[in-house]
Amino acid sequence: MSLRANIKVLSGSLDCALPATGITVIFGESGCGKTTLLRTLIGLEKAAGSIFLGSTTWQDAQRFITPSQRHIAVAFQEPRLLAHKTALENILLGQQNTTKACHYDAITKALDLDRLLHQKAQSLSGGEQHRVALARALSKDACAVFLDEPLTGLDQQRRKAAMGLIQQAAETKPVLLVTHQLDELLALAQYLILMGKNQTLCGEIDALINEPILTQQRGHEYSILTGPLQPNPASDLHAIDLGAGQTLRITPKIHAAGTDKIRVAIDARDVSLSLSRAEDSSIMNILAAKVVELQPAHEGAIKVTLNLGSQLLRALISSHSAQKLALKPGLALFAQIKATVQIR
Amino acid sequence: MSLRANIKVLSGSLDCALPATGITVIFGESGCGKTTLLRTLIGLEKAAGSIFLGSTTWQDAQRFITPSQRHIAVAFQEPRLLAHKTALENILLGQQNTTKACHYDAITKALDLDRLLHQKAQSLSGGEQHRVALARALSKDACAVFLDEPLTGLDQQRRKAAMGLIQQAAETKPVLLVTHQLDELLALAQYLILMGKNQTLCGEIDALINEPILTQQRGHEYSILTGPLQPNPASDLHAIDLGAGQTLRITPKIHAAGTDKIRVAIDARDVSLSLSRAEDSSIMNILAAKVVELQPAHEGAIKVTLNLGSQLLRALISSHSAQKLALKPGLALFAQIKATVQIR
Amino acid sequence: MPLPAASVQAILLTLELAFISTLLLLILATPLAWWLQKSHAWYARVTEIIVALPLVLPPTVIGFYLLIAFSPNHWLGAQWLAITGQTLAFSFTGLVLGSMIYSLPFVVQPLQSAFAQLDKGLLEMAQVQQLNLAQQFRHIIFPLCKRGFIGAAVLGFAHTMGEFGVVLMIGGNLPNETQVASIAIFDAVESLNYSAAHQLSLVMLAIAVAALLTLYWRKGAAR
Amino acid sequence: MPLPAASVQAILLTLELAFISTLLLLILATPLAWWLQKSHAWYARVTEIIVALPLVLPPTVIGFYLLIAFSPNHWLGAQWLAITGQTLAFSFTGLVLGSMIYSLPFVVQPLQSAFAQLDKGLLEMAQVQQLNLAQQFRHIIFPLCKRGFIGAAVLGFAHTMGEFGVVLMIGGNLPNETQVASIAIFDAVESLNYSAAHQLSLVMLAIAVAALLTLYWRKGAAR
Amino acid sequence: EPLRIAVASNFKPALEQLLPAFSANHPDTKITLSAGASGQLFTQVSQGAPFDLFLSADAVYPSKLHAQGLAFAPLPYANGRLLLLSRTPASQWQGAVQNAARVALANPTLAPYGAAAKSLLEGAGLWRQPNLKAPVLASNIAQVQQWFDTGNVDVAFAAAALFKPDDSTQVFDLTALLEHPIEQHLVILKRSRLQASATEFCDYLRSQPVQQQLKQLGYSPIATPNREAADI
Ligand SMILES: Nc1ncnc2c1ncn2[C@@H]1O[C@H](COP(=O)(O)OP(=O)(O)OP(=O)(O)O)[C@@H](O)[C@H]1O
Ligand SMILES: Nc1ncnc2c1ncn2[C@@H]1O[C@H](COP(=O)(O)OP(=O)(O)OP(=O)(O)O)[C@@H](O)[C@H]1O
Ligand code: MOO
Ligand SMILES: [Mg+2]
Ligand SMILES: [Mg+2]
Repeated sequence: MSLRANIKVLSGSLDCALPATGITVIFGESGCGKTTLLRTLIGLEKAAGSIFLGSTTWQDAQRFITPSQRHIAVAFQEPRLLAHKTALENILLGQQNTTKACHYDAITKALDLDRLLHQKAQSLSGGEQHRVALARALSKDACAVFLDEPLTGLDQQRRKAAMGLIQQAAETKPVLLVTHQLDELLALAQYLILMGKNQTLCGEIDALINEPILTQQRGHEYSILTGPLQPNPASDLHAIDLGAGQTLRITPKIHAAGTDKIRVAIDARDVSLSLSRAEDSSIMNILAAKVVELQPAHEGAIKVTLNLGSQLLRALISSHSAQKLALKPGLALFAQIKATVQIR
Repeated sequence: MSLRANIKVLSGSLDCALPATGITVIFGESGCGKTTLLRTLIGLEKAAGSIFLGSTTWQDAQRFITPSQRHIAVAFQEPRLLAHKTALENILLGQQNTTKACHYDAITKALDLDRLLHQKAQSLSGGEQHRVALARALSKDACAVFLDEPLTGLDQQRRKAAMGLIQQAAETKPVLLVTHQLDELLALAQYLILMGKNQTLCGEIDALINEPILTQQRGHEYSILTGPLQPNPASDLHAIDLGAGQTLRITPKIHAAGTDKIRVAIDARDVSLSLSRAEDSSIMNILAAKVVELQPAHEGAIKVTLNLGSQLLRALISSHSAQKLALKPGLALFAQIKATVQIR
Repeated sequence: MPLPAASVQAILLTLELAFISTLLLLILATPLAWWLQKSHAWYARVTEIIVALPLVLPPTVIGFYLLIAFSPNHWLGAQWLAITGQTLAFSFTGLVLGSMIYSLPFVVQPLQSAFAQLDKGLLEMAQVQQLNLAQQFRHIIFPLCKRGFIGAAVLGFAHTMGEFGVVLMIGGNLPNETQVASIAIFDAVESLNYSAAHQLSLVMLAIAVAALLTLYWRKGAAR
Repeated sequence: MPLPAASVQAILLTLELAFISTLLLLILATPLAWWLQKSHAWYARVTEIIVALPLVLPPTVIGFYLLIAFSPNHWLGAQWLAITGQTLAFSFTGLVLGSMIYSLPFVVQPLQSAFAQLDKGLLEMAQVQQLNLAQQFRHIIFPLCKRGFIGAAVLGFAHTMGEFGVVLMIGGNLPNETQVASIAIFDAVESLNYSAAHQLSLVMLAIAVAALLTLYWRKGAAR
Repeated sequence: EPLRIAVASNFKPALEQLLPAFSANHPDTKITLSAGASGQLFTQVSQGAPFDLFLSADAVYPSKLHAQGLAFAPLPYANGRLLLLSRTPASQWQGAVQNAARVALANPTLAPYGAAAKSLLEGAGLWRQPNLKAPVLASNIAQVQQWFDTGNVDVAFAAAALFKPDDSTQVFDLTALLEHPIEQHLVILKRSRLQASATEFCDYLRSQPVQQQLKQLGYSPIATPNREAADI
């Protein structure tokens, strides 16, 4: 059941058809209208346009069904807990109404809430409150899940656990998530809604990864490499066939069962260039490449576009190094890839 | 005026003397008691012990002065704005009481609040509210500043601007800041208070950078290299003399006027090893080193400790690479440093 | 000195009247206050003014109009007489009706105040969690507006207990029927029976202190 | 038909009494309610009960004890007589005093409720921002508890306007001094002077509607 | 069902004295008393208050009820006595009124004792005189006594029935000065379902022994006791 919306938003209009499963990340600077968009989709805010989930009409010119009829789960930007109730009571709030039994224990365990389940919400710390609110949303039986900055105030370990849970939820239904963190975006997003000052873009992550809205924020670009996974039973290093005889070795984090193709994002800053293949280096991924284009980036840095045969790779190096290596279009060299992020 | 505290906290006791200027970062997992510690220092929570700011007693066995007598600025974990007042009224709240005029305009400009100054606080977005609360704290005339996760909900650009402002504030008075983000910690911290389950540690960042409380969170270690800065007027790449004839080239972000020594943190994952010096590579910092020790880290990774002559450097590489390069203690090789973070 | 039976009767009658009126009022006022708080319609505003009228009208005005409405010459009184064979004036039912009109705004007002202060975010959350109205009331509205409900009940009860003008006009001082404590005390004082007046007053005082102690003890425990 | 001068007097007197009492009560009740809400001392609890007593005591009990206290045989009455040369009973001052005692809990209660619901986080923030008490009141307590203050004023005013029992016992029906509207209407009704009763009641009704319209119109504008 | 008696405030204490003897002979008749100013009780009766018997402080209200068809013929049951009580000594009642800090009387529009006092004051030219302090009006004659007893007024027009003599009070009996004596009448109400009991009670009240007893209770007996009883 995919979510389709065609509605007015702050910066104009949004017309998108989100994937039926998987995570859609809504990204944009503070105050650009992310929460407002989420609230409109939920039905807490009215905006002209239409919204459908699968064959169900949430909103169109004639009809408007209330949030409670949309059968959704939401984690608001603030925790919105009932202060006088315990964490568990907050998590279970309203769950007796749904037909399915609530399986909250795996979720509370993963979010490290077990110790706190019987503590009153008002005595929880800020991060604990956010985790309870997230647990409430994730344990609710719902057709779609909306999470507004669900990982704020969490430390790295809890963040990872929460990301795992969100990915699990996204296996069976669409999940929309607002975040300001690029690492979260890369780790989770399959589909993006990018909200800028004058426009709102949406589409697969591959298509939008180097949109100015994103690159302005992080200051550099990403490349996305894709290819079938070739498992190596002898090691946890598996290979991705990038075509043109090149392979990329990664330790896959997500065992994308069923999908043979895997996608990897590479930060342009994590690519270094070398004229010869360094055989005695600890860098594992060294790929033959040809310079396609050189572009000045911010002060003292040069963006280099490389051709790996059948795919493109971007590198960001100092202009000092570019000079030293005498880079120019057509030059054959080797790209050393320091780090990769597997994306969906 | 340095802040000295000797108080009971959740995990035992804390005895620290914070620097008179500069930023102290309080770090620890969600629910470990960071907010409680901050509230105790502010005087909103009572705990046994004593607290002094310079020669002023904030709390000891006999005395206890109220938060309003402590003459401090605080940004709480939640924005705590007056919903019925405008952003500007919130920022100026109580400032007529202080002798100095309030110079808020530079701060609101940097935090991109100018457009919102006359908007009612209740209609601000989550991140906007946090920024207003931060502006209120930073524009208040105070002897010490306490910031509880001040950068939550901010996008990268605003985060950077806010960090600049916080560093400015720290030039004249002690700033205490709670964060869960390692990049913020590295960029800001001069002094650390690390709160664990069973103990609370405090000290200079160099001494604590590889404490388990920190490394558990990020999964890898840092090295800190230090040396006098040797400016290069011809380029924005300056050199740091690491001793033993080695130099590290960086683009200094913080022009540490007056301090000749500069400190740089290097993520162990950002160090790759090579047996020969790659002269034709875009990697700028290649240092001669000797393997001191090999230790298995998490699955498939090896932690390598290197001697650069007079300083130590840590690298985290795959065990696969370690095998390939036949690493063993005493081996001479080259460390390629991909990224550096200048710290205080 | 044991309390005379008449005094006991008067006190019990007063408590009964205040209890029944307050209970009925809470049942009536809760949805009313909710609707008044939520609705933006003009007729909600008109209703608000009608509900608030007893606030600003002296009880004798209310008593006067009730007396007219209760009289068999008027529709209400005539209907009542036809159905029950009794006049509404000078009956306990009449007093309950009068008390309810008299005390309605004292119950609606604190509830409306409490509802206005309710965190809208939590109600949105409740909607998303698919709580029905009863569950919203039980889990959110009631616990968060508890002080409002206590206030409404206390003020409603107190105002009914203290009701004197209306009772004097439509009650008729009938022992065990409409002679509530306030009237009985007035009567005792008027009959120069100062010891009875003192006694009744002291009993009312004791009941008051006991009631308040219970209330505050519970409130303290809940803190 | 022009209103007789006596009726005009009665109405003006009623409004004056309610206005003065409410004003004094608000000044008195605000710090009192604040203290009652904040303090955990046992004597705060005792005070709380004393303040709440008029809630549960019929006005006639209050009137009775006031009558005794006001008499020159007692300390208060004697002092007053010595100082002013007048008795407290049958004087406007006496009525104001009686009204204040009678209505005190109706003003304290909504304020205390409102203060209890006040966000503690904001008060902490105010402390840190070094707001003094007056500023805290002006910027935080008053705006956030506005509904409580309105409620307190409305209920206090209304309860004083509706005061009848106390006035009946300590008033003495003196035109222009203690003959308030509720008493005048009572007298008119009891002496079967229905047209006078109607007239007075209608004027009170009109004033009530006008007052409420003003109040709600302003509230609507503030929404 | 009790026999509900509406009784003028001045007669309530007396009636309470007389009740035990009646109850001893009529154990089945339970009696409840509702006291108030005569005018107030009259209003309540005409509005449908469920009284069986109305004991007024004058003859006017009962005859009005009779004329309206709400009651049977009125019967006298006592003659009231009006006193002037003064805490400060005075040779004449007018002087006491003139020197008073506060004078109390019952509300003339509701209470016959108040009306009687008012007529005396008017006769003496003392009613609403600008140089005199306005008299305070009690809602019934009992409240006058109470105000006097508590010391809140120093001069009061009171009912003899309610006054207990003491040394510090100077008393003027004004009954003889009244143009219209206070003839207190009662009526049995036609709505009553206990007319037999009510009649029995009337007979008892108007009986010779009771009338003699009334002398000690502050009243003068009626002229022709218990003759018209059969007419009811
Ligand atoms: N009133 C209370 N009663 C019981 N436990 C409390 C109370 N207040 C705080 N705690 C507990 O104390 C611990 C520390 O809370 P604190 O708010 O200081 O955490 P924190 O380190 O700031 O966490 P976070 O990063 O989530 O904000 C938490 O586990 C919290 O549940
Ligand atoms: N009631 C309102 N009146 C006026 N402006 C409003 C109102 N509500 C929201 N806004 C403005 O709309 C913009 C979008 O708000 P929204 O909460 O959607 O932002 P956001 O993208 O979620 O930001 P953040 O990342 O800070 O949470 C903000 O600039 C906000 O000030
Ligand atoms: O007994 Mo009366 O009717 O108060 O004068
Ligand atoms: Mg938002
Ligand atoms: Mg915290």
